[in-house]
Amino acid sequence: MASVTTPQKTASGFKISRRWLPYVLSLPALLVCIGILVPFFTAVVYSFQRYRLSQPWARQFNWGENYLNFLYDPAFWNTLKISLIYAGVTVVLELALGLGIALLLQKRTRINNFVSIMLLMPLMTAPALAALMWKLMTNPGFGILSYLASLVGLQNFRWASSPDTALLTVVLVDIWVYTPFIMILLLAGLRSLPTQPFEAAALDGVPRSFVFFRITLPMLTPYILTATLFRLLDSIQQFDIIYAMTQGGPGNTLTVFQVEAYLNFFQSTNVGRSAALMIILWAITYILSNIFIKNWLRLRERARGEA
Amino acid sequence: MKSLELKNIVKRYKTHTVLDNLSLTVAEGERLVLFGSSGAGKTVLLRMIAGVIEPDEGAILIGGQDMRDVEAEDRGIGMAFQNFALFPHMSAYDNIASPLTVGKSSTSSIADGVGKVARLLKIDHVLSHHPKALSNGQKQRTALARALAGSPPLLLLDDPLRNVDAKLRFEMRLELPRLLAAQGATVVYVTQDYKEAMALGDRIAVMANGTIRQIGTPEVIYNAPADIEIARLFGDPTINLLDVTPKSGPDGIYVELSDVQIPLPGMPVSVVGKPCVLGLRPEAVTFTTVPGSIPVTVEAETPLNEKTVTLVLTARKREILVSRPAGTPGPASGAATIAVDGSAAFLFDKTTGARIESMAEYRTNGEAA
Amino acid sequence: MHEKEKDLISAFMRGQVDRRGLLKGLSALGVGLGAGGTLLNMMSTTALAADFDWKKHSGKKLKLLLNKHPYADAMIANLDSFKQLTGIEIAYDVFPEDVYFDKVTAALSSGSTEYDAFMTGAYMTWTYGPAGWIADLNEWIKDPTKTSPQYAWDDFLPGVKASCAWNGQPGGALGSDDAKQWCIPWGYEQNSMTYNPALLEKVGAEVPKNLDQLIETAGKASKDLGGPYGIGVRGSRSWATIHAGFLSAYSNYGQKDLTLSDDGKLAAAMNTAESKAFHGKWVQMIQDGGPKDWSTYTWYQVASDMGAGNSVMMYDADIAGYFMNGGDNKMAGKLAYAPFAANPEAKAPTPNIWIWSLAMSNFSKDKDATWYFIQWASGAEHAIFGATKMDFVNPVRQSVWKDEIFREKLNKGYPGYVNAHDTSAPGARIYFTPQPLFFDVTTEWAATLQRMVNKEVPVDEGLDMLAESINRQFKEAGLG
Amino acid sequence: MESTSLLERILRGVALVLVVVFFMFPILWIVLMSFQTNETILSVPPSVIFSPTLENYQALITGKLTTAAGTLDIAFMRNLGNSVFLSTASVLIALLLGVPAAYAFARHKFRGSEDIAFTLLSFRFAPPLLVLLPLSLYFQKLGLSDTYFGLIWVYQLICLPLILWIVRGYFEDISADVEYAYRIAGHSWFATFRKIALPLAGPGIAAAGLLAFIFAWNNFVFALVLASADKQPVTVGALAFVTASGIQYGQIAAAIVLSIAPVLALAIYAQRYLVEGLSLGAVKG
Repeated sequence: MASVTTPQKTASGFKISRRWLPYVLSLPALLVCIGILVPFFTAVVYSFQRYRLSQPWARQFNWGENYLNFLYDPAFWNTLKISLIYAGVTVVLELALGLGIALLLQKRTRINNFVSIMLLMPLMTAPALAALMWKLMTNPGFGILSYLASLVGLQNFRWASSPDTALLTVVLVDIWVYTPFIMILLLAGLRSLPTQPFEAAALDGVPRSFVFFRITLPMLTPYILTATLFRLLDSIQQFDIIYAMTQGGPGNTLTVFQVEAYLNFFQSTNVGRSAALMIILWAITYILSNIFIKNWLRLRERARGEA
Repeated sequence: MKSLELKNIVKRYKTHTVLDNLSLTVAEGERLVLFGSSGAGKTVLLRMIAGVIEPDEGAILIGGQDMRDVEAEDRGIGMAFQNFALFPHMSAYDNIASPLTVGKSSTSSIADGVGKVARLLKIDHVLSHHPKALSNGQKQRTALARALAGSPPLLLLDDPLRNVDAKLRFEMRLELPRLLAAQGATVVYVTQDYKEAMALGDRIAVMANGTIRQIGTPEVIYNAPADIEIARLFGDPTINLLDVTPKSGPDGIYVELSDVQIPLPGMPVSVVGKPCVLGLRPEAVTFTTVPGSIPVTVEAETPLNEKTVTLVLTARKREILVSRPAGTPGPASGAATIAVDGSAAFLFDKTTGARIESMAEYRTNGEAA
Repeated sequence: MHEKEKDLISAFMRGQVDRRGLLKGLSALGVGLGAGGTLLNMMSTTALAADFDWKKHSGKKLKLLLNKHPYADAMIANLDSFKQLTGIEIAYDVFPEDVYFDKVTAALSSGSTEYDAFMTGAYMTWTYGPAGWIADLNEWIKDPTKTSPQYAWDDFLPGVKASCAWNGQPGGALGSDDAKQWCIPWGYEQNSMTYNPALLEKVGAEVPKNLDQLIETAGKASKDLGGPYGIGVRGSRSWATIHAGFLSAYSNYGQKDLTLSDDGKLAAAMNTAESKAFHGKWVQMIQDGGPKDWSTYTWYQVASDMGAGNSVMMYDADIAGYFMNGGDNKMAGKLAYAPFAANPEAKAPTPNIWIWSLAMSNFSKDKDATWYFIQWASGAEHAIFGATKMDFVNPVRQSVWKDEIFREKLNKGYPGYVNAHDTSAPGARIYFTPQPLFFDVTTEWAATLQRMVNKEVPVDEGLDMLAESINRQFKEAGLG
Repeated sequence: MESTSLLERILRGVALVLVVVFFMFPILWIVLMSFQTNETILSVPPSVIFSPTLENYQALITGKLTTAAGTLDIAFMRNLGNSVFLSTASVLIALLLGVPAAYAFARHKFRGSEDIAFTLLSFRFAPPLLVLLPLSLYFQKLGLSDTYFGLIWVYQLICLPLILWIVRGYFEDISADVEYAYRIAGHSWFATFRKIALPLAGPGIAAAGLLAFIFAWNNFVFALVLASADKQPVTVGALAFVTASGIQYGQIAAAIVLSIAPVLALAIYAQRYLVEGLSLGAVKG
């Protein structure tokens, strides 16, 4: 008979008390992140100061003044409005489009798999570079899209340079870059759904719209929620695409939070206002992510419970 | 083989107490069955012994040695899981070999060890398969083989037959005692199936709500259940439970069913007038034509393999199950009469649920104490 | 080296022979033009070394932060002679212009000691100076032990030099007596007219002489040509949109961006009746004859269109026109230049200027050595090298503009360029009021302009709103 | 689902073609552009007939850019190298730190573990500019400015929470019993982690790593603010073709193509993990 192990003998030299193990394992990651917390608090302090790099002598705590000023600052309300619109529009459109494409590609055929890999290409393109690409394509002189638009009668379609179409244009780029992200999430979701309910429904001759709304959608909810969370939080912080396309213009059409804060810091060197804007943005994302994650954890628990 | 001793184990999850001051001793080489419905705390207890869950209070001693601060890998335990818990990325061979690869065993000695236990469990032909290519039965055997491979002095089996089909369960129920005997290990076996418990256990510990309600040999558990709950858990079909109030007569204590007196020999006088529950195993009820028996109406008849179970209704619409060996005659419908063996009946206190001991038992137990 | 050649070059160094005479003499001696230039460079290096201890900081290392720009390229091409002269090692980082100033701000605001000197514009020093990030260079310029006698600080174009000096008081006049020299001009741009004679001829128009003519010509060109548009100006949401053609024309009407009251308070001045009239015209010009996506236009788009023959005129940096007339541009060699005074009643053009300058980081670990570099890079020798051998236009030294070879090079390939420059030069300076909120004011101004061009807001109303907003910001910042 | 009419199949086909055109056309166009000279690019109307040239790629790879203002040195290949190095190193370190932490969060519900996990995740959603600017000050004081080390640290802001969150989900989905079984068989927690948990979570870890790599690769502002020119990634490097002497459209296009290529190659190589793993992981996480 094989040896009976004794309490003293261990299989490997690695031995950490069970009580401390989780802390030991997570500590390095925590330390790395805590290093990043310090500048975060510094930023909070800045946001309570009148602080312009170009007027160092005037730097002082003004407490909530930066925030209070926002109340009657139309530029701020415009920023808030445009950020929310941008996030809302992109997420809704990308979700609808992503779901549609995922449904098209649901079957595991060779073509579908190939197409789904191809569709990932935009996601591989850095948003800053994607914006550059679209800028080239929408150039009114040699841009292919402008040319195509002129062929269908839109002679003076001005893309990102007109306030009427600037939002549309950056949203288009955002859709181009990020719809594949949602598509791939939902595709995996669809493909991992159990087949029985669908077979049963097909046998019973249940109408397909009913199947879609009563079976597919509910079962896909955790995936949709995850996709929405990731996209919403990224989208409300959009910077690369908008900054590269229009730098927030034309006019104040696209001065979303990060663009406004960036310009505030780098051009106006108004550190206080820039920090206050960021803190507000952070608060919005924190609240949103909290709501989403709580809901989603609950959903997941339920899914596990059923399984 | 090693003895196992649990002393005053307490485990709480948040406010819920899972194990409540539980103590238990398993002798060297003994096969103890932990029996109870799900949620009774069996699995938690087993994992605690294995060392993957820590008790909040109390001590676990294996071979007399306190297991506090002894990690799972050092406890010298073999364990089979209800869900098999096979390593999905390893072949059956590697699964079984896993307890043997600790330390510096040679490849050939590992192969010997695996081969031996695989032959014992008749899975030597599927050793190269990965778990997903195994049938449920093969998985179960692989899991058992893995638990046995290291020849652990203490074997923990967590309801290993739960997830296999009836036929296989039946086979294994016959085969396991032999296997376990061959191992010569101390065994703690968890199950929810009373037949398994009866077939495999030297002793059975019945658990409910984090405590051990009764511990004893299978015969004791069946023939002298500590309370209604245990009586109901053991036996198929389940025991008939009828509300009664014992009375005292010239021939001693009796209860009435449909105005027929059923004597309960040896019952203490103290039960008279107390609301009680009469426990009648279906085998203790027989169809009879003797006058003065209880008139009933046959509601339904269910032939099982080796017996026939009949549901009858008394005049007061009380349901009673009657069991008779298959092939023996009995009414299939209509009116009939039944007789009850009062000496095989249990009497339970309705308020506490505890079985009321007969005078004889009381005396022996009293002496023992 | 032959004695005769040496003598000749020494004579040049002493100022007895002009450059053309020198090269003529050299070629007579059998030295080719290219070799002559190299020789000249070598000799200048030797000559420079003669009167001043250039080797004082030999062995030290400096690092520069540079914008991707022909000036930087020209300097890098000539770095070897600096090393020879001083023995100082130079390392440099070049960043694309899109992100260059953000990088400068990031480096300086963090107090980075990495860079000793960097390229900047005068406007930026209005932030950097008060923030304490850059050194007042007067300390070195005026110290004969640190500045070579050959440096000739007086040689710099006065308007350009003054535009880089500011006393740090919000609204304080540029180049005042108490001004600090925040940076040394290196190369500069006048905003004037570049045009495409062939296209203009097609339209059948003359080069416009004032804004009204420009509006008409540009509008006509856009309409008639069916492809190329009339006039290229910048339009992105940035200070740069205001600073180029726009402010040059605006100033020509005698308008100001801000006013400074006697008690030192700043107030917006762009909502006067004259200003509103001017804005109206400017907006009309863009609507009738500007590029379709004007509001994304930076100097690159304005210039690219010119070079590709997609626009008839541009009212922007003269040097942008210069570059578009060379290289592999479609219109290379086909462009021409003219001075432009927007106001028919104005006597001369008043181009607002952009000055690429060199500034010294206050965090530099060796400022004296850094000054050696700045001194060399802004010195006459390097300016001549850059202007004649590289595309270092426009030089900021009067002596270079007098250089015959340089003038001839320009006159030959760039018709009207020198004339446009010389005509405009007396009025060329920065017309902005220096103050800490420069970028806030100009960015918002550009945004307002965009809204007017897009007809989101009428000109009058837009300017009133702009002035109101700017005044509020001044109050918030304690300046108004 | 099985009975699809002909009409439906046609409609599906058309929809699929439209989708492919919308998402692929820009890439195709940029690839075409990268083989054209500035002159052909700027011709109106745009044309697909041109004689292809390799000079854009040649310029990028040799580092010599010929413009109106003469020949310039460009550091695009260096930018590309930086991107590869920064992204790879950041992801490796994030895996090294994040996977054990994810394991701890998944397996050991210790006091406050949920809160810590959420806080870590919320870093993923913090506006990067918020911390970046004060960070540049601290980096200056700590001597981390303009070091690869400092950059990789900041890149953890992108990589670590992502890996932590996704991989945690994978670990949670491994039955705890499987790990218990291995430990009870006599193996230490570390051996169990190595032999059981890691291989079983493998696809998820690969997917998370891949995703983190993409995000790191696409990053733009971190290096710009914190490092000097010799440490800039391609996203900044591609802007270098906007020069005072004109925009080098052909080279921009070639630069974009070259900067997408490595990630794409990686994605195609690891597509199995990407399509199934990545998406499952994100949901499970």
